[in-house]
Amino acid sequence: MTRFVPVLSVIVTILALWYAACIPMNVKEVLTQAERDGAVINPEGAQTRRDLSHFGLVFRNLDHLGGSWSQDRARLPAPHQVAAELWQSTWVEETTGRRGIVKSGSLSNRSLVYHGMVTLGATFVGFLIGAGLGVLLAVGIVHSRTMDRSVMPWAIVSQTVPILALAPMIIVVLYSIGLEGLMPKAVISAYLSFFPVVVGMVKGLRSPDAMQLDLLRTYNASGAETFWKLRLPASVPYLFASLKIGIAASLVGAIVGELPVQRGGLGARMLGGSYYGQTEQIWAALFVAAALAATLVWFVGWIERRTARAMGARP
Amino acid sequence: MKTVISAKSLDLTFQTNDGPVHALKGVDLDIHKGDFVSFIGPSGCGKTTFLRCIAGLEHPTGGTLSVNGMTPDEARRARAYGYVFQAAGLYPWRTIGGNIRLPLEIMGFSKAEQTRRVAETLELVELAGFEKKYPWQLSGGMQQRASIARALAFDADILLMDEPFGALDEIVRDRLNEELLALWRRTGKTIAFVTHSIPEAVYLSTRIVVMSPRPGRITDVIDSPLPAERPLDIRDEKVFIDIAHRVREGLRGGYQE
Amino acid sequence: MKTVISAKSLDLTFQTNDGPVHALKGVDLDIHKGDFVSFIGPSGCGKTTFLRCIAGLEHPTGGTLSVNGMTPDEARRARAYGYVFQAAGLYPWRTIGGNIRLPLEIMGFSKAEQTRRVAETLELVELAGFEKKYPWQLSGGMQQRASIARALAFDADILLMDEPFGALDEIVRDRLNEELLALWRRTGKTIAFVTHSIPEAVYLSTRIVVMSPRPGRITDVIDSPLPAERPLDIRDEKVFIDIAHRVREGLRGGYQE
Amino acid sequence: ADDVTLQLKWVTQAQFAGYYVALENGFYEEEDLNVTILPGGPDIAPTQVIAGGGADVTVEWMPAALAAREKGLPLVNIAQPFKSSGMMLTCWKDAGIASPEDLKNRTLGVWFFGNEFPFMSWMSSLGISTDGKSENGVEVLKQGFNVDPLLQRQADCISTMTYNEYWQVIDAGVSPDELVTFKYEDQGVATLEDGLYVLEDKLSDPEFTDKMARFVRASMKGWKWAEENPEDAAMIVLDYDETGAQTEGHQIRMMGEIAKLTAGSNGALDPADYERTVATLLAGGSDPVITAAPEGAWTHAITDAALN
Amino acid sequence: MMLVVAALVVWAVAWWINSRLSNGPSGDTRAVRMTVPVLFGLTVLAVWELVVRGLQVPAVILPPPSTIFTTLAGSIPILWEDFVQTFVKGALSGYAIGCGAAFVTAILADRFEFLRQGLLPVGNFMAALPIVGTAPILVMWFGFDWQSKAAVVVVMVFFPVLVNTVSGLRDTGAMQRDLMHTYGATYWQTLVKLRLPAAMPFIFNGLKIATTLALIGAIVAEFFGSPTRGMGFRISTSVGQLALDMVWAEIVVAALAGSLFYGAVALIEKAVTFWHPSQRV
Ligand SMILES: Nc1ncnc2c1ncn2[C@@H]1O[C@H](COP(=O)(O)OP(=O)(O)OP(=O)(O)O)[C@@H](O)[C@H]1O
Ligand SMILES: Nc1ncnc2c1ncn2[C@@H]1O[C@H](COP(=O)(O)OP(=O)(O)OP(=O)(O)O)[C@@H](O)[C@H]1O
Ligand SMILES: Cc1ncc(C[n+]2csc(CCO)c2C)c(N)n1
Ligand SMILES: [Mg+2]
Ligand SMILES: [Mg+2]
Repeated sequence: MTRFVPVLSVIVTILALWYAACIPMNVKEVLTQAERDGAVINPEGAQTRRDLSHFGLVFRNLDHLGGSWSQDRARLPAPHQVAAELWQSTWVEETTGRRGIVKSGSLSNRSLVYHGMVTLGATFVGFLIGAGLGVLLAVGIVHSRTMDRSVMPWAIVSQTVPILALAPMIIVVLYSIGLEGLMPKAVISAYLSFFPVVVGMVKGLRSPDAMQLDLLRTYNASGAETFWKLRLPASVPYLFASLKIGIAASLVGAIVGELPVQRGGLGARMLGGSYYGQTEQIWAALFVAAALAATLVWFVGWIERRTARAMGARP
Repeated sequence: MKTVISAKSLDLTFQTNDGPVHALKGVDLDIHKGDFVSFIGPSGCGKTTFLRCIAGLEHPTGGTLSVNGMTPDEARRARAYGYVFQAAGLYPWRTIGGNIRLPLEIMGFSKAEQTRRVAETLELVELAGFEKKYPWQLSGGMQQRASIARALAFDADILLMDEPFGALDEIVRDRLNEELLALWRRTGKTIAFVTHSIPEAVYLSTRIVVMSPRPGRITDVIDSPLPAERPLDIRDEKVFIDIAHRVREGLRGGYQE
Repeated sequence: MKTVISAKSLDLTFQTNDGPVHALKGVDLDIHKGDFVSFIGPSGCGKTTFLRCIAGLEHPTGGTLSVNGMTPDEARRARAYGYVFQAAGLYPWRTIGGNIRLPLEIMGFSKAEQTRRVAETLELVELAGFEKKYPWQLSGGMQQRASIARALAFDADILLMDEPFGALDEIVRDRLNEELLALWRRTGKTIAFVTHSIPEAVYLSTRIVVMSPRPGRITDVIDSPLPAERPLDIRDEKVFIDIAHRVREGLRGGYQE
Repeated sequence: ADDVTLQLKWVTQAQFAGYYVALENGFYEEEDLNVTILPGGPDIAPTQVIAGGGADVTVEWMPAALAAREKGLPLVNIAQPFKSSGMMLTCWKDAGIASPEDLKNRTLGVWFFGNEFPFMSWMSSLGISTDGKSENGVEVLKQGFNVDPLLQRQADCISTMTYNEYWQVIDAGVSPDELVTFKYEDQGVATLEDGLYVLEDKLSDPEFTDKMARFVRASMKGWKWAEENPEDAAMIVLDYDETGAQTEGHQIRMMGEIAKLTAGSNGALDPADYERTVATLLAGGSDPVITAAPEGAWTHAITDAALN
Repeated sequence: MMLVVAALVVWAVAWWINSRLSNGPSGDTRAVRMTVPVLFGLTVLAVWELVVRGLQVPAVILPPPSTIFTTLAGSIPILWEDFVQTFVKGALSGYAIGCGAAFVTAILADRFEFLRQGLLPVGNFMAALPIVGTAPILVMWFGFDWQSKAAVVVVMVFFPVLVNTVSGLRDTGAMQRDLMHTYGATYWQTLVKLRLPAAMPFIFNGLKIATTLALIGAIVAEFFGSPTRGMGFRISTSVGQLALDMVWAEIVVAALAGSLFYGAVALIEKAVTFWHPSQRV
């Protein structure tokens, strides 16, 4: 609660800056529109204004800036335009839209609720695959020197491959083995999330100190017992820290996977917005994505707290 | 008296980047059944290393070492001893009871037997009622007692203790020393105990082994004339102070060479 | 004799989630110039808190406290004292010399003066030649000496030391105790020293302050009849043992209440 | 029923109305076909999908298909529902552009990803280099997915389709007389657009050719239905659009424009159009799209079977 | 089929050699530490080559490594031009600006408690933004050339570096801060002499994460509009032309550049945080 005031002030400041920024950002289109409507703009003609500075134009035409916050295809839509779009494409669309859940019984493909669910599905599947793979790989790396030596460096290199740029190709390759729909997105999502999990889990499985390991040796415990009774529980905090990074990465992967295949999801929505110059739509989808990411991370954190409590951690 | 641990000209050399480190050199020592032997010596003189050799956690590079007539590794596999480390080192995700149960699970005791032994050892270290608590809910001294309970639970004849009370304050330490002595008298276990504190060594032991470093070796072995029954006040008595003096001289000798 | 530190019915209460903690309650104490005062008491009795109050790192909630006739905060800003913490706490990215130079840089000594003082204090703590080494290249004892040198470098009249030798082994501790005493005799500084060890307190101090917890208060102040010149062997003498006994009784009293 | 997977060149929109109409109205079902339509999107190469076996038949532009053929992927045109090209270059009039000659020393937005071939051919036929602004050259931008570069004047001209991007410019408040357009058809460099392509080796399988014949027949029935009922066709497309990004007005208008391009095609490829496309592509100057006239890049076998 | 079997055999043999090497007596020497991953990489390439040829995977789906290397060697000038455009102009400049801005912001947030309490939650929320979504917007704002790529990189690297730096600056022990307090040190003295050095391991953690993000960001941004050069442009255009060998050649360059970039930052880290236990083995 003590954070409330600072957070609020920062948000208010950002909003104020945002409104202010709309004016120079949109000035050229606003003036062109005003000119089409008959106003006299200084200097005349969009072509002559092309290379002039935005601020210069603002100060020369202070009387004609009325449209700055209500442009149709704004370079930077005003906050309330984005808010209106958010409201429109969630509540209003679902309650009153022709395809909304109220009229059609299923979520509307024009609503961010629907697209959020689509993305979420791919995120979850990708995350499960990625995290599972990450954990398995980590177990292998911790238990086999050969794997540690040979796989670990390449796991790092794998992250420098611009997978996001390859998404369309990967999708096509997966088509060729009969995977389409959710799976290609999930694969990209898994690729992005496995690495943080491997790194965190390797760290975690190696976190027991020599003394804790020696203790089990004095009991003559087997490798499996050491794993289940010591390494695994000790790795839990590390695991959750990396799962949080991993699930956020999964979401990015799912969204990227949705860009090339225009079949729904927040990624498709963002691209659709870009395709038709509807910047509010991009911004609205972006905010939903960020909120989704925050929720997912919070959710993992919630499970973490539950697990920690079950494992007797200090509250 | 039966010899439980027997070391003959034991050597141990670590190969490090800066060349070999002679952690132990020509160590000869016999520990008999029911002995309470303390090891004292400056940092790095090989006390821990010697204990780890006995426990089969480190392998000597020369000489012979037998535990109950077996090699240390065989003894480890036969679960011949309990080991108490300097820090309590309880697993934070297990309750006190769960921590004590850990070796029992690994050694395959039955569920009923586990429960019985946990209750019993908790009683022994005066922690009955704390079974369901987590380590952080206990004070440092109580945690240390729990870690001793963990080493006692499977009732090995030998207890190896590496500075178990190093992290505690003097008063708590005094209390635990008293309790450890009582336990030892009651159970007749053989105990090898590493410490940095001269009064602690003198107060607890039937024999005090003074070591010196570079290379780690035994410089003095002092048999204590103190009776088995030792109130804490014994530390202000002449005989106690004399032994302490001798230990201190031995230690200083080790440093000056 | 001039009173350097003067506490009158000092109170300090921490507000915590579990309610208030009375770390200090009604503490009265005068420390004179050239005194070597040790504070001893069970864990949590407020020793550290008292030292921190003197250093202006903690603010009393009641009573008055003056250092050199100023408030502790003014004294801190006048750089009236050097503080030595329990752990050496050297900055790992600075060499030993660089660590000792740190307070000098902050207090704006000239480059030449810095160099002179670093060399001088290194000499004083017998670390000459280690100026260019990094902390991890030194043993624990050497690090602790470097941290003392750091507190000495700017030559404050008062030294506040919070269990500076807590982490060291007995022998090294003995040596550092001897050296600290010699330094104190040579410089005539006023020293406030927190420890857990009864022999250490008795060996070093002109006065021993015994404290007890919940709420933290002074239960006994013992003036030491020992001479300023104290060989280590003095610890085996009757008068030493008597004082130690009195301290131990005082401590035990604090626990039992 | 026989399974057929169709890969589209771009997202679900009225450009592909014929196929969606055939699906929705059961024309495919009547032919005992079970058709799956995979929408495309930015950076999905239909040729790559079909090469990997992810689709049986794909909608592709002929330049890209012929280029793929030269790369060793033997695509064959089995039907050509689009008779004319809808591609054009849209420019600002106030930038001083009136004729193709005025393009020199300008910045032009071009679609890449296999769609740049007609543009490159055109430039080389005009003798304009594409290596940067100069007396006799243009600066080429890889244009994104929208018309912003023109609206914000980052480019003087951009590529548009008569049925889509052009109208987005208009919808942004620009009046048609602020713009100058160069249709590739009018410049004599038009290349064939949306045709149906399959892999050559599959055509030796009579079962497959029969399936394709039925597919083409049903698809053309869909196209003709769409031409006659543009509004209903647009609504069908809207129903299949999973992204919810398309709007009614835009799709109805697009259907109207598309109808102009499909008019005059019964589905069979006109060899004259094919020859003209090849000639345009071969004229690509120093860096031609294809280096030799392809052999067997089209067949009438399917349309003959379908239309008789 | 023979080739596929050969691939399996190669894999098994190489794995056997690697386990012998790394578990053998000289398993800890520098030479073995280098050899094992290299051998593993070569094995992967060999298996790839054999499987692609054995199963006759079309070259427009996955070309064999041999083809990729031929193309790579034959297209050095193009690859270099693309590398300069995307990496040097886009990624590096964006990286420098983004990390610099994050650093300054972190200091400000650290200086003013109010700012930190307000900025960090909002910052965490912003960091959760899938930055790829901002690429079309930034291309619209900053034009088609490298500036917009740099802008995407700035946005991508800003938050990881900010969050790491802020937590690094707060990581000093209470005792170390008390020490400075007893010297009566000013805020800036404490910052320069204690908190910045102590924060270095954290800061470098952020800087290392940012290296991979920078390259990816610059490449992805090119998908939303670019001049006719750049690694992202080439990848996308080459896929369209089914020139998969070129695509893979660019990927090799990207991985190489990314790894070297990461390695360079790691080297600087080693030099700057030489004192940290993690660097002392
Ligand atoms: N694994 C190891 N590798 C190399 N040297 C080692 C290893 N373990 C211990 N040593 C060295 O062996 C010597 C003896 O170490 P040991 O831990 O037995 O000393 P100690 O008497 O227990 O000291 P302390 O009182 O500080 O615990 C030391 O010099 C130490 O540095
Ligand atoms: N910042 C704080 N907030 C709340 N309580 C505190 C704080 N600092 C100390 N205390 C409490 O004040 C009491 C005195 O603490 P202090 O550290 O002075 O004890 P001490 O005598 O130095 O103990 P030790 O010997 O363990 O160092 C303890 O009960 C402690 O828990
Ligand atoms: C990345 C990419 N950019 C442009 C096109 C060109 N294109 C081909 S068909 C079509 C639909 C017209 O509205 C468009 C835009 C593409 N296929 N992929
Ligand atoms: Mg030891
Ligand atoms: Mg304290």
